[in-house]
Amino acid sequence: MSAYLTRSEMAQMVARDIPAGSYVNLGIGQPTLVSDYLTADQHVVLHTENGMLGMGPQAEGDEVDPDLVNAGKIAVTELPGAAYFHHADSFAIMRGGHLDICVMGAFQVSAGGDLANWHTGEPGAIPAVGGAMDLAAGAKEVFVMMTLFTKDGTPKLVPKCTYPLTGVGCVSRVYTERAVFHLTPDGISVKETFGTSIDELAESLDVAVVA
Amino acid sequence: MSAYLTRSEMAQMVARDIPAGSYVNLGIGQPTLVSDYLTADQHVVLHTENGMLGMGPQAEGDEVDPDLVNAGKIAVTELPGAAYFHHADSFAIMRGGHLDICVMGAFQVSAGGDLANWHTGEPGAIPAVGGAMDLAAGAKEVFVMMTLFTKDGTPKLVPKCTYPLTGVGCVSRVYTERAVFHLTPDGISVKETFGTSIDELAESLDVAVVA
Amino acid sequence: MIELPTDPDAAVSDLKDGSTVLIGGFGEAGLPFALVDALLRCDAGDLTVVNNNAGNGDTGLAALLGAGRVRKIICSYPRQVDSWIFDGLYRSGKIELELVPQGTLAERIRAGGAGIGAFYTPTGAGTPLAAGKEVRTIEGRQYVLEYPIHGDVALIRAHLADGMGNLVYRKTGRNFGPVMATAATTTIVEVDRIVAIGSLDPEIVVTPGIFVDRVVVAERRSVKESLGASA
Amino acid sequence: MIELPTDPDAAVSDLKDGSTVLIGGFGEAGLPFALVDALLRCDAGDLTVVNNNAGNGDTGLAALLGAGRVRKIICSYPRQVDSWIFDGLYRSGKIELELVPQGTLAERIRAGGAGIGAFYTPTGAGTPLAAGKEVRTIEGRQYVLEYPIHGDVALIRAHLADGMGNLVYRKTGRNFGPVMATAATTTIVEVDRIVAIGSLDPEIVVTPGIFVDRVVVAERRSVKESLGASA
Repeated sequence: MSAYLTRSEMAQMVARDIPAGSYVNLGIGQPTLVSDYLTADQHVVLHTENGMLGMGPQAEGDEVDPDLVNAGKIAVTELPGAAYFHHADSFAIMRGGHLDICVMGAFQVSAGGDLANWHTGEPGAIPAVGGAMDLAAGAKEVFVMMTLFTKDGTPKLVPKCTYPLTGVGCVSRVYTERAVFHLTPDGISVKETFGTSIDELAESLDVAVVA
Repeated sequence: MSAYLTRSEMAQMVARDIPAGSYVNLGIGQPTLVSDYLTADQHVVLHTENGMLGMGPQAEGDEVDPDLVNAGKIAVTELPGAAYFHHADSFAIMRGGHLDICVMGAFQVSAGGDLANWHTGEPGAIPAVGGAMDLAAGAKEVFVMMTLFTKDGTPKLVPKCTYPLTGVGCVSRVYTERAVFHLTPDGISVKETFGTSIDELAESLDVAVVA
Repeated sequence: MIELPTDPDAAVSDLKDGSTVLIGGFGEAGLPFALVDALLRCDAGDLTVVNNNAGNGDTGLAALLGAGRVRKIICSYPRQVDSWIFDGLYRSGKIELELVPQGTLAERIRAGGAGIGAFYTPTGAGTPLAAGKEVRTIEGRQYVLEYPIHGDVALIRAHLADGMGNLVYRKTGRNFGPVMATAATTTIVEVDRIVAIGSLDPEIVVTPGIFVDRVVVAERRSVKESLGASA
Repeated sequence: MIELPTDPDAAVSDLKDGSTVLIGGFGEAGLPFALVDALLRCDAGDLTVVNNNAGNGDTGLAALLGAGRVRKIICSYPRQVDSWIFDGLYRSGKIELELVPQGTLAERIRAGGAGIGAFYTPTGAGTPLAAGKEVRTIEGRQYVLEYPIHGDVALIRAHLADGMGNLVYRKTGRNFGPVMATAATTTIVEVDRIVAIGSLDPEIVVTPGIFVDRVVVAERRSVKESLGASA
């Protein structure tokens, strides 16, 4: 491809890579877009941390019910075959390793799969963690969607996270606008590039990447 | 009274002493008899360890449903306002201190309220504990119903249990055919006697008792 | 046996200074609006509040914080677009924050209700939220030791209650309600409606009445209406 | 997505020697008769079985023990009037018994499903069942450290399943089913009936389909019929 991916295209890539029949949790913000690209054939069941499996699309008009929201507190709908449960049961699903995949944003991901996405660590910043650490610790696979660089050009795929960690060694894939990275015990493998090359990536990152 | 209590009369005493509105678990065997003497005015709600509050009387004839049994695996009925739940939730009710009273049988009770009722400790005996230790650890009050002496005349209310313990310092009252004992930090107090006297009791037991 | 106070104010009238108050809800869903408003009108202070968030806008929990009635908040996600009251108090050191991963928060409350003395969770291991906590390696994985949360009072919202206090909830309004109900000395519930004993199928009861002490009927209100009414 | 094997034998056909098998039921209520009978017909041995009891009479779980297929049983109450097969094996040292208080058994299975590494329970503290276990005093009370139980397979019985694997149970037949479903690599469920997706109210689902791998329909049988059929 000749251009970097848009956010929607990144979401599309993630959606494409989710195996049929998976149980998936989409983090708040950008990962929510992934649901727009899941097909009916995929039979993906969405989990929301606030107590539901079988979450449907965002609610419109009369569908809006203040008792039916997602983790971002946005009104959503329920699909046939949904189930509600309380918070301890919902996080037992997460912590117990029952979700196949979760998709989250990140400030930084390390070569070893460490995730930093809850706190900038800046003085005066108000910390808030929500369910991020539970997802990091619990999902079978953690996919990250993020831009590869900060606005000032600093890489976010790093040898070691400098931001406070969310989870240790938990990330298996990183979807960015320029490439999809698989994090393996043998190193970081670049699966696809968009508007760039592996050589360019290797040069701009402080971590080793291979094809 | 002029005679020792029968089992039914003991059950009647226990039933009489359960405060109105209590949530109660009746152990298998003799304690089950207590339910026959609870009055509608008492509004006592019975818990059964295998996942129910609002248990009704034993099922008769067509009422028998193999999916509706008590802890002794005897077919029972459900009362209006009942609720079913799974085993972990049922024992959370017990362990979490939500039951006001449980009533159990015993091999021995010590002056300090230790309970021994699950294992004779004899070689070759097959140990089985069920929910007894959970009740002992969890109920706000543990009432014991037992004969005061073994068949060979050995006291069962003892300075220290010689049988393996079920729980430590958990028993608050002991209902026997000859007397009702309250176990307090200040010692054992005899509340009522049946066909005997406090002096006779004091003489036949190895623990100090007061009026 | 449950009590049926005449209104939310009567339901919370005996709340004491220094109490720990568990408040249900995830954002607006399951939030016991009427009970939180009544809490604001009673005079108990020096409270520790347990809720997933730290208040929104200027009403409800946020107003309680703003009135200086809360010494400490235990929550997973205080920072929101409209959490300006908490933000100000936190930045000026006027409120203590115990930040807990959301699943650990739910599990600590469950442990409080279930008589569990402490538990090891993998959540947060290797992160700053495990700082100062006991860590143990079990089967090759790191776990953090966490302790139960008990409330003096739980304030929750359910959909229906029967006369025994059995509760059912509505959709994701269920969230923290069922675990909070188990973990407080006194559990106070606001519901859409109270129904007759025997009219809830025993198979579908989510919170058995044993966990419930008081039930009041309070009409559902949206956050917007709440804002309007208080403005 | 769930599998719908044609019969109980197909459902358990890939069970391996040395597996840990969680079997639901409290006595007859909630016992997955058909799956246990199928287990008896398959040839996996050296099993560890987790069930509240240790078999009754000469059929089902008792027959499995009698066939020498079970190395170890983890249960709370093996001794019953008709548990002669277990009794004989135990007395002759041919089966290992791990006796666990019933609530600790349920909680260890829940911990297995919920990703809890270990927990402290007051149950059993100061008794022989705490022997050799780590004990800790928390807030002045003694607690015993207990570890989770995981199954390779769970065999449970529910009332209805929908096409997503969502389950509802019947009365006290619910018992260990919901926690066992969460704690096994493969959860196999026998039900009275499979219903269409969308026909179970999402509010009343007890076990969400995420925990369920295979569902087979098996008619309810009473223990007496079971005895008759096998005699």
